[in-house]
Amino acid sequence: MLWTGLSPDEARTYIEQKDKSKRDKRMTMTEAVQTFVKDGDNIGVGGFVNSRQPVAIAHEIIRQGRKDLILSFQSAGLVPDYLLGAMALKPDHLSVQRMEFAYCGHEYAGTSSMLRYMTENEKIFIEDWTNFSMSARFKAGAMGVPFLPIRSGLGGDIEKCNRSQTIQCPFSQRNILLIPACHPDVGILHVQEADIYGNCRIKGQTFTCPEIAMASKNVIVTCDKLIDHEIIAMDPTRTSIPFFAVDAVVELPFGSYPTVCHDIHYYDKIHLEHFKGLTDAFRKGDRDSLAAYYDAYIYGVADTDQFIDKIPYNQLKYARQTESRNLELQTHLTPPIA
Amino acid sequence: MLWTGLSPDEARTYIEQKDKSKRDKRMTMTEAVQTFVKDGDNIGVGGFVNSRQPVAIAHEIIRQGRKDLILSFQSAGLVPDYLLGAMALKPDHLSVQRMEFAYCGHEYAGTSSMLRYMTENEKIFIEDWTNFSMSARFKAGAMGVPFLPIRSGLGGDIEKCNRSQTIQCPFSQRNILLIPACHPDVGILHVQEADIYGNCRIKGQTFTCPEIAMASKNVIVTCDKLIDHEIIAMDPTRTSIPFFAVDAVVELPFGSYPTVCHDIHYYDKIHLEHFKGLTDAFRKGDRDSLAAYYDAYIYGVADTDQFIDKIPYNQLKYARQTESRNLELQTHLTPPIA
Amino acid sequence: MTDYATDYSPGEMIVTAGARQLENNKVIFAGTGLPMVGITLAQLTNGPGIIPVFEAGAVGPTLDRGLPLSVGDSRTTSRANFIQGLNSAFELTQRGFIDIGFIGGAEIDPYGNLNSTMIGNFPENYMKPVVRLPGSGGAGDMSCSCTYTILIVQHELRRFVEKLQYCTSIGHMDGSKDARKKAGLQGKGPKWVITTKALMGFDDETKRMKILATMPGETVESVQAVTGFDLMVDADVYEFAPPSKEEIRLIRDVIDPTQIFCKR
Amino acid sequence: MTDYATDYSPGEMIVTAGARQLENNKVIFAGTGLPMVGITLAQLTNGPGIIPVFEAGAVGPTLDRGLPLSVGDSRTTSRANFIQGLNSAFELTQRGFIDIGFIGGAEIDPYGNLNSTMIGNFPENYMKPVVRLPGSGGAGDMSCSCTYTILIVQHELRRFVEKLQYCTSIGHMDGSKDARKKAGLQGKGPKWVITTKALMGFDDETKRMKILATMPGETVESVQAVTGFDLMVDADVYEFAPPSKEEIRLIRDVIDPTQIFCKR
Repeated sequence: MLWTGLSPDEARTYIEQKDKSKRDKRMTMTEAVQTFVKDGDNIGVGGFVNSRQPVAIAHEIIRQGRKDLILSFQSAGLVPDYLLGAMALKPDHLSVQRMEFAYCGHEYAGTSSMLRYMTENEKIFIEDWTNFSMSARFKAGAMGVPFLPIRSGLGGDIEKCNRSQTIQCPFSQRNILLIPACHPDVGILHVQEADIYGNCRIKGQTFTCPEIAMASKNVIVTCDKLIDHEIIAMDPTRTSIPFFAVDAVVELPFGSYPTVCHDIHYYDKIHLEHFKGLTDAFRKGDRDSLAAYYDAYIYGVADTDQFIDKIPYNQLKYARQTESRNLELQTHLTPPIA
Repeated sequence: MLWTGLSPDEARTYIEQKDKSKRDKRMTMTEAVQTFVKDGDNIGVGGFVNSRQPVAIAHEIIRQGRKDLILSFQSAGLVPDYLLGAMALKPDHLSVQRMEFAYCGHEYAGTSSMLRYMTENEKIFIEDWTNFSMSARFKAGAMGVPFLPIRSGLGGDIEKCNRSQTIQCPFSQRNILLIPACHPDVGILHVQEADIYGNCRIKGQTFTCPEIAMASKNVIVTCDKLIDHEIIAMDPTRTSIPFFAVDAVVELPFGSYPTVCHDIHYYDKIHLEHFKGLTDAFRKGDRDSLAAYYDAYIYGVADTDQFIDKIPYNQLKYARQTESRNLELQTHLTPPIA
Repeated sequence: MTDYATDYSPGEMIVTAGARQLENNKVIFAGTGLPMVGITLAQLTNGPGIIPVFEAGAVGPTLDRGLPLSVGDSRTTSRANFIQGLNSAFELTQRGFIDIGFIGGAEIDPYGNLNSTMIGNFPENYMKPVVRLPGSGGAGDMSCSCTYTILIVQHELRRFVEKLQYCTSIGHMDGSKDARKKAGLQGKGPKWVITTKALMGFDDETKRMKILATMPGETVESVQAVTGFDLMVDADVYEFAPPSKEEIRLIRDVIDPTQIFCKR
Repeated sequence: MTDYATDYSPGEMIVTAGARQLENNKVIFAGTGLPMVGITLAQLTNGPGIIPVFEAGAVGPTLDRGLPLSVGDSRTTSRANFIQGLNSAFELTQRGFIDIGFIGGAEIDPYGNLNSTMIGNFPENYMKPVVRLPGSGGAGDMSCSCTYTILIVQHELRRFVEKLQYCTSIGHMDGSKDARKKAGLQGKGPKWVITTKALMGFDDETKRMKILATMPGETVESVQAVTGFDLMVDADVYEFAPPSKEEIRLIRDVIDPTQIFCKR
C-alpha cells in the first residue's frame, strides 16, 4: 500500500510532536512557501473549482519552483491549471508527478486544457476519485482514522483505478467502500479572515478547507483580512479552523483572485477566461502566448500585490461590486470589457 | 446483529420516503410526543450531562407514559434520572428496557442513584460505550454509513460488552475498532433558537445534537425562542440543523431548565441538587419524597410553563443572570437560598 | 390552452423537459449548467417548493443573485437554510435526504451508466487517454446515493453506446436484478434520460433504456437512428409538448438572460 | 526561597502536584473536578500558555466565568478559540492534537489501567453489579488517544489492585512490549499517577507503577502500605515539595473559592 503524503501513523506522530503553542504565525508568502513546500510534497489544494482557490500561494510556488509535486483536491480549476501550465512551459523548474482528484476543469468555462495536455501526453500519473471520496479522504485524515466507509463508487471503474477497497460491512453484511485517508505534506488554503495565531473564519461554504487543514502535516493560510484575536474570542463558534492546525498566516488581500471569494469578490471572468484561452491555445500548439502570460503575471512580479496591480481597476471593482448582491442591484453596474 | 432503533437500511429508506418539504412544523409538546414517541422506541437524548438536556420533552414523555424505551446518549444526567425515576415509581406507566451510553451521572454533583438502583437491581439492560464511541455512533448514522472506525476502546472491557468489532485496517494493517451507527426512532433536543420549518441554531457547543438529528428517524426540537426564518436566511452558516431533519418544533422557554442552556440560563443548582437528593434518598429506601416530587413537578402540572411557574422567581433570575457573565459581574449577584 | 413557443433552442427544450419532470417539494441536487436552469424554471412554474442542494455545501438557497457559474459559487448561498461544505452535502445524500440528482456525461450505455472520465481504452490507456475528460466531480456520488437520478446527455450516436469506455457514474450496472443493491449502493439509480430527441425511462425488468416520449419533430425512428444501441419503446409513447411561451420567457428573461448555459 | 504552606488539604496537594507536572504551551484535555483546578493553577503559575480543551467541544477558553461544574458547561466556552462538539474534540485527540489528558477512576492496576464502570464480577455480573459507577465518559477515549495521560486516583488499598474488576480506561495493558501499539492504540498511555500519597511513574521495561516521589509526610513504606500490589521504587525517589503559600492562595481565593472541587 502506497501512502502519498504521510501515512496515518506518520501524520499522527508529526502532530504529536508539533509545537502547538498559540504564537504569532505571520510570515511573508516567500518565507511560508520556502519553509513549508518541498520537492516531492503532496499538496492539499483548498477551495472548490474556481471558488476560493489558493491562487497567490500557487503563484509563489511557481515563482520559487518545486519538483515532483503531488496535487490532492476534489474539484479544482485555476490552481492545477496554473501549476500544470508552469510545468508545461518549464518542466525543469516546476513539475507535478501525480494528481489525486475528482474533477479538474472550469465548469461553465469548459474543460482543462492543461489536464488534457498532461494526460494525453502521459506526463503525469493520475488517480481518479469522486468529489465525495476525495472530501472523505481529507475528512478521514482530519479525524485521525486511516479510512472512512462510503457508499459511493461501488461497481464502477473509478475504484478500479484508485486505492479504495470494497469490504463487506461486518454489521449490515452489505458491500461498502473504504477510502484511505489523505494526509498532505502541506495544505494550501485561502480564507477570508484569520488572526495572527491561525484561527480562521471561512465565510459561506467551507468546501473541504477545514478537513484539509486538520489532515495536513503543515498548513499555509492566506487571508483577505487579518482580524484581531478579540473578534475570534468573542464568537469562537465561527472559527472554521483552530490555530494549532495552522503554521503560516499570510495577510494577502485578493489572495484567491481571480476566483470567487465569498463576501469579498466575485470571479474576474475576464482574467479567468483570458488565462483559460491561453491554455486552450497552448494545447493546440501556441506555446508563446501562455509563456508571455507567465512572464508577465507570475515570474515578472514579485508578489500578489504586483499581480493585482496589473489587473485593471474596473475589473477589480466590478468583481467586488458583483459579490453578495442581488441581481437587481447588479444590473445597475457596468461590466468591464475584456 | 441486533440494531436497536433503525437499521441503516431502514433509516435510509425512511428518510428517502419522508416528506422533506419546508413547512410549518410547530406543534404543542403534547402533540409532538403523542405523534413521535412510541412504546419500544430508541430515544436519542440531546445535550451533554446537565447541559441543554431536553428536560421538557422528558417530562412530557413521563406524563404521557411509554413502555420499554431504549435511551441512547453519550453523557447525560437529569433526563435519564427523570425517566429512570419515573420507572422506579410506576413501572407500569413508564419503563426503560435498555440504555446505550458512556456516562450517566452529574459530574460535580455525584453519581446517578437511579442508574445504581436500576442496574444493581438488574432492572435494565446496559450497553457501555465511551463518549467518543457513542458520539461517533450518532455521527455514523448522520453520515449514512453503517459504521465508523475509531481508535478508542481497543483492548479494554468496554468493547467486550458492546456491539463494536475490531478489524485489521486493510490499509495500515493495524487494529481498529468499528462502531455501528445509531439511528434512534426519535431524537429529542433542546436548542436556543429555531424557525417554524425546523432550522435550528445552537449556541456554544453543539454536543452531538446535530448528529442525533441527522441520524434519527424523527426529531422533536424544543427551543427557547422561535426566530423569524429571515434571520436564518441572512446567515445560513449559523444553522446547526437543517429544517428537513426536524419533525416538530415546540417553542418552549426554559425547555432545558434546570440544566444549563448556553447564553440563556445557567444551572439552577438548587433545583438540580434537590432532585438529586431525592433520588439518593430513594435508593436508600425513601420512596415517598421522590414520588411527591413527581406528583408536584411533573404529573401535577400540565406543561413546562406550569413547571417553571413552581420555580421561585429568584432562582430563575439568578440562573439567567449568572449565564455568560464573567466572575467579577457575578459576585455582585445574591445567590438564592435553597 | 397552453400557448406553445415555436422558436426555441435544443438547450431550452432540455431545460423545459427537465423542469416538468420535477415534483414539487422535493430536494434536488443541482449540478452546474442546464440542471440549474431547469430547477430554477421548475421553481418558477410547477415546483415552487423545490429545495435545491449544491454539492459545495448550500441547502435550499434562493438564486436571487443570478445563475451560479459553479456549484461552489457564492451565488448558491443566497438566503440558504443551511451551509456547510462538501462532506456535509454528500453525507446528506448518503443519508437519503436528496430525492433527485441531475447528472450528465460524455457517454451513456443502455443501463444509464455514464462516462465523464476518458475516451480511450480502459484500463490499458488510462494514463494516456485519447481524450481526457474533467472526471467525476460529484456525479459519481450522486449516481450512487440520490434516491433517483435524471440524466442529461447530448443525443449523438457516438455518445449512446452499448459499452462505455469507462464507467464514471453508476446507473443500473449490467441490468441484472438488484445489481445496485448487491453492489452496496443505496439510491434507485436513473429514472429518466432527457435529451434533445427524447424523454426516456428504463424497463422495469431488463433495466434497459426505453423511449417514453419523443421531443417535438422527432420520431421513434429518428431517435433510434442517433442511438448506438437498441432502444425499447414504451407502449404508450407520446410526443412531448414543446416549451410554452411562458417557459421560454422565464428562461430567457429571468433565469439565464446572458445565455451562460442556455444558448438560443 | 519558596514559602511553603503548612495548612493544606489532600485535594489541594493533588491539584498542586498536577499543576506542577504540566509543561507550558501544551494542549490539555481537561476533565471535570480536580484536573480543571490543576490546569487553571498551572495557567496562573508555570504554564500561562497551556491550552485547555473540553470534550464537549471548546478549545482554548479562558475560565473567566468561574470554575465550570461540567466539561459541557457554558463556562468552558468563554473566550475560546474554537468551539464545535464532542466528535470534534475527540477527533482532535485521535489526530494527535492533545498532548496530555487527565483521567481518574475508582480502581487502578499496576499498569495504569482504570475502572470507572462497575464493582462486581465481570463479565458474569455486568448486568447486576455490586456497585454501578457512572461509566467511561470521555476517559476511555482520552486514555487511548492523548499523547500521554496523568492519572489521579484516591490512594486506598481497595482502589490500587493487582487486577481490575473492569477495565474502562486503557493504560499499559498487560505491560508487554508494544502492547498498546499492537492493540491499535495511538497515545503513549499513562505517564504519571498522582495521589495524596505519592507521585508515581511507570517503569520503562515492565510498565509497572513506580514511586518517583512521596508526598510530604509520606514514606515509600506508607505508600506501599495502602497499595494492593508491589510498587517499584525509583532509584532517585524524593519528597515532593508541599504547596507554596501562593499556590494555596490561588486555589482558595482565585480558582475555587466556593470549594466546588477542592475541599479544605
